[in-house]
Amino acid sequence: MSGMSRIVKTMASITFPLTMIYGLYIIAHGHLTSGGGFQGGAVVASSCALILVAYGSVWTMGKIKEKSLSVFESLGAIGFIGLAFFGLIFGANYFFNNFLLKQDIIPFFNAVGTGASNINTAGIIPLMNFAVGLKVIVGLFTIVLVMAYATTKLKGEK
Amino acid sequence: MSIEELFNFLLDHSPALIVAIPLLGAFLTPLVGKINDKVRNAFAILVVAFTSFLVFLLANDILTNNTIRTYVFGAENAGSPIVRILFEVDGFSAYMAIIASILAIAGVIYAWSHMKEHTGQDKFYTLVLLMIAGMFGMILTGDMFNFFVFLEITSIAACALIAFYTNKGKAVDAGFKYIVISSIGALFILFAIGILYSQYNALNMAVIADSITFSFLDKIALVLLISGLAMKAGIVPMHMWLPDAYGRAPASVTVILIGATQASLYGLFRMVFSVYGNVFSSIDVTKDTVINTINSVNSVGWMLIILAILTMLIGALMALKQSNLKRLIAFAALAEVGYMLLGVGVRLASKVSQDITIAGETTTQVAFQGYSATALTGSVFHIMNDALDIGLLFLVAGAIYLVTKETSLNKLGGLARNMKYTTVFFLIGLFAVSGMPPMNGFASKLMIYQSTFQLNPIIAIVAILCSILLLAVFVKVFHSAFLGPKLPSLKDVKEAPKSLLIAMGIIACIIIFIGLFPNLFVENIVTPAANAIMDSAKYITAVI
Amino acid sequence: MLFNLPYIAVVALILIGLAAVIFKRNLIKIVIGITLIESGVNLFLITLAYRGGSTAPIYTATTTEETIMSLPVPHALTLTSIVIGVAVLALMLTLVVHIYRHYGTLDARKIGREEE
Amino acid sequence: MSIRNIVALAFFGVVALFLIFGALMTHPFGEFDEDNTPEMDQYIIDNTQSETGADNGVTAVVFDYRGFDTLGEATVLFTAVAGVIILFRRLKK
Repeated sequence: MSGMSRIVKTMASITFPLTMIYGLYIIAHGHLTSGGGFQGGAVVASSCALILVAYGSVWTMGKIKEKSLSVFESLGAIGFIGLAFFGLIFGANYFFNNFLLKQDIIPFFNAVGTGASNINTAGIIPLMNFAVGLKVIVGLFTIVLVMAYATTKLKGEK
Repeated sequence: MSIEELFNFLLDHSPALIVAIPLLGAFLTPLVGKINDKVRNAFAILVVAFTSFLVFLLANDILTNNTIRTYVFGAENAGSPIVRILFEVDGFSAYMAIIASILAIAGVIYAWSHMKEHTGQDKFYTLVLLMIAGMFGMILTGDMFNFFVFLEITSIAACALIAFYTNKGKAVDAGFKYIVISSIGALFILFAIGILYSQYNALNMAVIADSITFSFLDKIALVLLISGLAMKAGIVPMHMWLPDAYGRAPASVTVILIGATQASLYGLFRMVFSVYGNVFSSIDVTKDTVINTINSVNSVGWMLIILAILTMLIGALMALKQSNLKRLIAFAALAEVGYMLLGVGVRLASKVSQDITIAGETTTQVAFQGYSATALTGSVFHIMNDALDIGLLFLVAGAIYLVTKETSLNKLGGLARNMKYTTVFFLIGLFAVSGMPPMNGFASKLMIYQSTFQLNPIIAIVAILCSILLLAVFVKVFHSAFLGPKLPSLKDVKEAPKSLLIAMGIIACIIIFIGLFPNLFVENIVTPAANAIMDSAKYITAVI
Repeated sequence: MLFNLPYIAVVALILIGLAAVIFKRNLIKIVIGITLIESGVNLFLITLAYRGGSTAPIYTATTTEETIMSLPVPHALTLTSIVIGVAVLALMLTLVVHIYRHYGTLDARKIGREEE
Repeated sequence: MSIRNIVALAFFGVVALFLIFGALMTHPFGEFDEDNTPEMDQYIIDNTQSETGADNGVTAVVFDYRGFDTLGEATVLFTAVAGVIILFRRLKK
């Protein structure tokens, strides 16, 4: 897929940051409002896919390789399962334990929500939202990028 | 922390760790792969070996003490209506986990040399580890929806691995068939889970089993569950993916794929005997559902028997006319699935209600015929035998393909001269799969024949006939591939690489061990597993 | 039976999808059929969440004692099921691309029939 | 009409019958009576704030009560990415 016209490219560059911020907002407020890591990640990934469509897969592949994307995805997944493993060591010693909640040693996300939209609540849930968000952004974008690039007819190819 | 404390810690958390460690390994593999190929292969083997160690720790505890272990994710207890996901490991789960771990470790060791020439090995090992994790998840979980999620992990990873040889059209076609059938099966299962959730507002297997009333919606859910899992296990009307997938996948994947298929079969056992245990395995007359449903239990049993007979016949007959070695073994594998299903069918078909007069008072009694326990035990035992025998044969076929680049039987011959160890392993697999007396396959098939004969002699005769057919098929293969004059095109054939021999050796040793001491094995491992699956009340009370 | 209309819609979606999978020969149509079945199942799960007059299960400043909330578990199940659906779809389309490259056709009757 | 079509039609008909009966017999849309109270979900709604600290009940289920499902779900996506990459790999080194 080669790139589209200049108008599309310009509009995509303008829309890209807006969509991305919206998606990141959904990820960050996953434990307070509707949404979460998956939903926000899908929004951000769609903004990345917009860039891919506007500029073409060859250009995008030149900017970012799927190998480095794959590393990011692994990092997101390791962050998620790592948080689950931490539950074994801290807190009540159970896999997937919400060990950050209701303690005073680490002053992050330790409060209990009261419906007042306090972002500093819910223990490991916001952190897991971020890990899953990273994973979903990179994962969906990688799928779209690899499929687009592999089905592109390069120059000199039949 | 002393050694003993560490062991206890590992044992307490082993149900979670058995799934989590392969997952973590899979996530780390792309990063480890950046270092070096050998480091990555060793890392994968290490992860699987540690998981197997945990499995044996857990299985040892459960099978010797005959207990059920539960593990709740996230908190000490699951809450008063059970809201959290919990893993419930009984004897049967532990038994299946042992099988899965043997197959997994053989497959990963085998892949070291078998996959050497190919690109994309980082992702290959990632997917293999994911498939192993999914298999263990299916086996250990005690939650319906969690079962579905792991089923999907297994089938997606398996699909990508079946189509690994993307330069061959048939491999891609096999992968597509597999993903279509398995995703439709999985969606059936999900729909059934939705029906059960709408009725009982629960997702935990034990909770659903406790409150099941066998209403009309429950029957629909049962049919959907059985058909979905039968699709995934390759039982006859939906068997066409199985020979293709087994035959086209790399041999190291096929071994693990056998484990995945049997995990689906495990799901079938679990749904029928535990989730619907109040209907199918309870003999408690005070539960008024039991008496009324004996007819439907028997008809489900006969339905499964018919499917099993068809599976065996089609598998054995189709194996006769194959000229491709791997496809031939795949059809034999299909036939073996039939034997396992036959035991379940016989168990259900033999449930009776009888009026007994004791001291002038007539009471109604619900019971299973005495032979049905033998049938189920044989069926459970056969799961392990089939996994080992068919796995070994596939590994041999993969080794032959690796050194000769030939799959067609017409182009093979005289391999026994150059591939001595492989020949021995093939002979072991041949005798085992066709149920010859000194090997493990004989013991389990004998149990199935005995019990089936008491239910209906004709079925038993058909089953024996299929077994003889399989023997004939494999003797033909042995003759044409290993004996005879050396073909000129195969002059430079060497023995298979060491890692392949090690993997085949592990499985062959276990086969011979079971064949030599079947009673020891049946008493200590198989009988506790079969008793666990038959005792649905214990499964329920372990949670509630 | 008007009150069960959502379930009728679910069954209609599933049956349309199943018909496409069973009777169509084009691989892309089979893929679409599976996606339809999946949408039907997702719709079924999410209809189970509804309670008459309920709001989303989120505590806000306006939540009072009397607020009825819809059931949260089916939401989570549907979310999981949707993500799984995306994964399956991606893999199926990848395989369809490969099949088209090998055989030059998407007709299910013409693929996988060559001699080796 | 070939045998395959007849079998397919029969299969389709059976599934259709089952599903339609299932749809007609599910509890009425949005109504819960005494024998059909959603205990598990009510427990989650009542305790999401005190047990997990999250205001959003769905997120509490997704990441806390049924967190292991979400791990599986993330793994499914990871698997799909790995699968797509492995199927579109370069075949020659």
